[in-house]
Amino acid sequence: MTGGKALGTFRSFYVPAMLVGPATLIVLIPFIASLVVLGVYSVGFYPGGAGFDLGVWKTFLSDSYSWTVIFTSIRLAVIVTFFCLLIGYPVACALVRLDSMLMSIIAYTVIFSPLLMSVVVRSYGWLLLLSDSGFLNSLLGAWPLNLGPYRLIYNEIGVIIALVHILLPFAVLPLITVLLQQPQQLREAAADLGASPFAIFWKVTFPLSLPGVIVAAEIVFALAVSAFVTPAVLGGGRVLNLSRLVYENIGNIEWGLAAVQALILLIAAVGVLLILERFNRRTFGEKS
Amino acid sequence: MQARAGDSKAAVLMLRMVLGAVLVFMAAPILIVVANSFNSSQFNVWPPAGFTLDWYHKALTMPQFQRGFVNSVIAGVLSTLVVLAVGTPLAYAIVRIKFRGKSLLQGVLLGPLVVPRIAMGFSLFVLYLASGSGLYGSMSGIVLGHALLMLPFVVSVLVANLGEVDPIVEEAARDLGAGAVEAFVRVVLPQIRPGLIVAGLLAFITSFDEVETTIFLVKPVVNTLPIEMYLYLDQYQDPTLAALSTLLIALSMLLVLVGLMFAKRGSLRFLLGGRGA
Amino acid sequence: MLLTRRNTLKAAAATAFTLTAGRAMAATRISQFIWTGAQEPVPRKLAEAYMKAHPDVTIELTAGTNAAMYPKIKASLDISANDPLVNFGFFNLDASAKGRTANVFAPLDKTAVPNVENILDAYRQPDDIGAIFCMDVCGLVYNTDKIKEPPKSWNDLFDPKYKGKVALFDYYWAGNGLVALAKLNGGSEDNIEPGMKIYADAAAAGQFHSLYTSNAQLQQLLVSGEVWIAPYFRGVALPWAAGGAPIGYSVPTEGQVTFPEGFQLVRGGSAEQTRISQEIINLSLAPEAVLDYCKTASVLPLMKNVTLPADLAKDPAVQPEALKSAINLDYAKMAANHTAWSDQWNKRVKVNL
Amino acid sequence: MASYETGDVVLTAVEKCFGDSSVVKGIDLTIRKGEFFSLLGPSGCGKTTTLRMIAGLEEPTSGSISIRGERMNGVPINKRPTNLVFQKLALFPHLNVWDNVAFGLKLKRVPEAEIRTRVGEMLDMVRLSGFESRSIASLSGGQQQRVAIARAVVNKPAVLLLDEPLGALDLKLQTHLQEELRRIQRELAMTFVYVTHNQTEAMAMSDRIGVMNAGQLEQVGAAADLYLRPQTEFVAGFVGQTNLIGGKVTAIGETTISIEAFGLTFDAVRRSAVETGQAVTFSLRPEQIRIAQAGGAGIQLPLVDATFFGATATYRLQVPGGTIVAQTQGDLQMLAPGQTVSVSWPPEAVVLLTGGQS
Repeated sequence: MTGGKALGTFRSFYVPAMLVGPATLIVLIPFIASLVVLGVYSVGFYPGGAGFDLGVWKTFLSDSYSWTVIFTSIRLAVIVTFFCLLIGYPVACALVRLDSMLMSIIAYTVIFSPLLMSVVVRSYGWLLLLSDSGFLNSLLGAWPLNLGPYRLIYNEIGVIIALVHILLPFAVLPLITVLLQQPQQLREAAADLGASPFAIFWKVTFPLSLPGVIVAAEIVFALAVSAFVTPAVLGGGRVLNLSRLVYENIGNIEWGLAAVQALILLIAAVGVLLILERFNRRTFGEKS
Repeated sequence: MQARAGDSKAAVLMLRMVLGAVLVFMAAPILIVVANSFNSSQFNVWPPAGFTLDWYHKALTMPQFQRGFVNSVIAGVLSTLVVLAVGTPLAYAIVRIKFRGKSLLQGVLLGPLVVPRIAMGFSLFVLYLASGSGLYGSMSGIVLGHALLMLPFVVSVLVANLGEVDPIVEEAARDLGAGAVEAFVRVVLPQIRPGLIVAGLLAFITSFDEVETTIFLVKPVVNTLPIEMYLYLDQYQDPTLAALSTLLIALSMLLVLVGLMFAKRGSLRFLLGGRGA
Repeated sequence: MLLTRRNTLKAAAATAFTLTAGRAMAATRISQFIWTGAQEPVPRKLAEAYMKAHPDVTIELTAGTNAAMYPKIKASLDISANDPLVNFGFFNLDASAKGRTANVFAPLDKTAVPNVENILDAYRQPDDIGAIFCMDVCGLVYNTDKIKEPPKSWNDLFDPKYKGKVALFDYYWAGNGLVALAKLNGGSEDNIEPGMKIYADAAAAGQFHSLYTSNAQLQQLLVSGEVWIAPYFRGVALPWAAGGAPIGYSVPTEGQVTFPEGFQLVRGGSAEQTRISQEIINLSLAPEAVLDYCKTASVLPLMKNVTLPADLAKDPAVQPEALKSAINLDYAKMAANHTAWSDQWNKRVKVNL
Repeated sequence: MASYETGDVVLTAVEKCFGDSSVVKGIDLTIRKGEFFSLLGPSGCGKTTTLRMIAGLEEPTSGSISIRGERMNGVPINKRPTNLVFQKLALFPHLNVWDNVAFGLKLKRVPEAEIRTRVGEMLDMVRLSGFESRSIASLSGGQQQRVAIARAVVNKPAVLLLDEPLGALDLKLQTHLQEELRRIQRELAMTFVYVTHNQTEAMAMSDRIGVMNAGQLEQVGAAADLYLRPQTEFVAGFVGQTNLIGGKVTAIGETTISIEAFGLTFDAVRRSAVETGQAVTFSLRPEQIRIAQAGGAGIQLPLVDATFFGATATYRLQVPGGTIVAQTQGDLQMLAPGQTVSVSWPPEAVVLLTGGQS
């Protein structure tokens, strides 16, 4: 009875309108308008276009190659999301346990530094590291290992490595937030009740952090599924995703096709995100 | 390491090892770029052929990089301010108020994250021209475009933070005589400061690294630094950009250090883990 | 001046104002599109000289690539036919052909641009839509450490001894040899199949290391020794070699692929803009300007009145026989087929890599 | 309508609905100036909602609320002469003790010097001098509680509203703070409206208590009134322990009436109009029942069980179709279950319940 209805008196039309209005006006309306542009372009309404025509949609969707690309985009994003969470979770756990200021600064700076480096330059860092004659392979190839060289780049592996690298900070951030919010007493209580550290993690820490895991998954997935530069530079032509096709078709002045592909990417990604969101709600109840 | 309740020694040791390995992974491509920035070969020969500071000289003296840097700072600061100014009330409405169309709004908010940036750039370009607004090739146009791309991040960070602020403290402030806005400013804003800092940093960095959308929106006078870097790389492949990136990283670290010196210890402990009590 | 917060804000506001309101200020504003990098200095020099001589004219130079700029120009003309993004600029024959079909470019007036008369007849454009005054050529670029004997034929790309050591440019038909190979094997711009089959089979056999999409990527691949050989432009490879990279350029015996480039006048400008644009194009076509440009950009002049300097004249790539046997592509047909080819390329070459 | 003389806080036909559910179903209440008034009731009875309506956190669906003669409907929370001590305290975590307490005064643009004296005095009063610059998180529960009280009281509101502020504290601390609250209220002669579900707490502190049940105000009165003369079954049951007995009026005398229940006759003082044969419910407090060895005065009833608590003892007595509970001072000889005892009570102890629909 307390709390949620705090502003009951002000729950009129005007308050939400005033709060949501500015963002809607200068950000969401342009965004929706640009979706409308994509929408009308995709059905043939653009200067020099043929007028209403669903042909582009039909052709694209009836081509098995299109589906290969759609699935590649989603599969790639799912794999990247999986690894970001797999790595990001223990990293976030370790980060919230750092008590030295100096170590904290170093760790946070290193983890967030990829964001400070232009994507193009960063990709070249990976080329130098992972190519057949690069740093890593020359290390592996040296005595006494004499291994390899392994093909770590110009294929999906390279793209996944580089995407995990750049998207990891986006996974770590929400995870740290939820881990910090967990009341210490809960774990103390569990320990008091005789739970082993392993049991505490699986029965208390992890379930409580799931909302953060899902937010992390959503952000990483969204960014990975629409990634463009990294797959283009490190994929060596082997990683075909929708973003790449959109880029090509804008270059080819195939506005309709580019718009169709952009919208399909949007629909596919929003579909996956809604599934995540539904899962989020079912597990944790309707939020606010 | 600060042990938390229910930690076992083995687990803490393992976490430390994972963190160490991940730090190496995160730093590796960056260190190699930094090392390459001193490479005297103009062809990225690895291992480096010799030591030189020429690329730094070049990076610092090329007029397009200087102008691009200024433009990027202006675009980054303005778009960050805009997105925080409109994103904070939006996040507040999502967390605290029930209104019609809220779930639709939340759905739309995910959009700018997943529409390919290229497509976003193209359709904004069409909009800017078709609306006759003069936004194309203007700083306002870039700021608007960047604000659009950042809004989902900013709102999701702020929603998470606002969710942590007990609405009852706002009632308390109102009860003590504060108006609705005053209560928000005096009680809620100070409590979400870490969120505002994180959201602002993410937004600024997004703007500072944006190429795919921006390239459709710029004219030369407003070219941002990443655009200039992109154009440079198309023609030249020497380590100038490695030097420029190293400078940018050094600059941001400097800013972080300055921030550390001026920030209150308490607020930082919140950001850096282990809630300060 | 004290740098107070108020002042900073004022300055920022002023900047924003001039940036948005700037377009209406000067008497005549010309927007010229140029290529980035080595192609930049000469047009910049010419533009500055022109503005000095004509203080009422402002030339705004936009540097970029055809790939990024052409779609914007086309889209802007579609939206507002009388307010083109650029008034004139530098385009390759590929973009020129696309623009000609899409009615993006306007013919040059011979009386306003008398220097077009000096363009080699073979490269003079019908209706003078564009002044294609220079060209790059495309041959085989290779790592000189790994390949001691310069490659001789386009077919070397498919030599089993280079298996996994060959890279190709993604989609760039002139640059990746696809059309050239089709022509050499009985195909044409109308029948790409003979070339496409060779590429598809080679891709399936693991001949190709990767596809690249920028100069920088190719350079990285070649310098690191990861890739030994690739089809690409002479004008790009020579500066690398000159800078000390272990990279060589070789002329295939079957002939290099020509890649002509030059100016195009974009439709929709005002009469005054058109007049000034043509005046600048004409100045740029003067022999010394052309030679200057060709030297800085490592391309070959296509002008009757320009003679090559002695050092360049010795280059095997520009010998009369080499130019005679050069493979000339029909860029108009290539532009028309581009989307269909991309589709084939994706489905038969890329998925098999 | 309501004037400054008649009451500090006047509620007239106040109703509150959330959607379809009606939480407060028409309350008329006058709270006097300077009194310590408690709203008592089980959780979910609408007492907190009523308090929040007085504070301005909720608007009544219908009816009016006035404070010191001024109608409060539509007046936003920050413009009302009330301050609220929240159940969950709602202290500002980003401010220290001093800034928490000074918050309201700063908002009212009270001069700095005055803020200093008033906050200083207030911290003295709640015995938190020396804690000024401590962070909220570093205080104990009781200390936080006192900050919350100080933060509200320092503004000298006409009415101080308290929403179960002591609920989360341990018993000893509760008792201590109850005394402090009472002391503060007397010292400042301020009107307190206190919401609680704890009848002992309400009885210990309040001048008057309003008992609420299911959205309605069942009875208003001093603690003794409610205890000795409950008007409804709910009040009788909620305020102290009692035997609630249903019966029928068999005879009406001049000053007494007789009621038959369990085949026994209970005499009661005649206070309200009843008719012979009318079905009634009455309350008989356990401690008013006298028990003696069998054969003494009163009716003879078998003892079902006995529990000794030291100072007191509780007995359950068999009546036809049920049991009644009696409580005595624990100075009796052993009475063993199974034994028959003499049971009696004064007629004043039988309180006929007249109010309420139940």
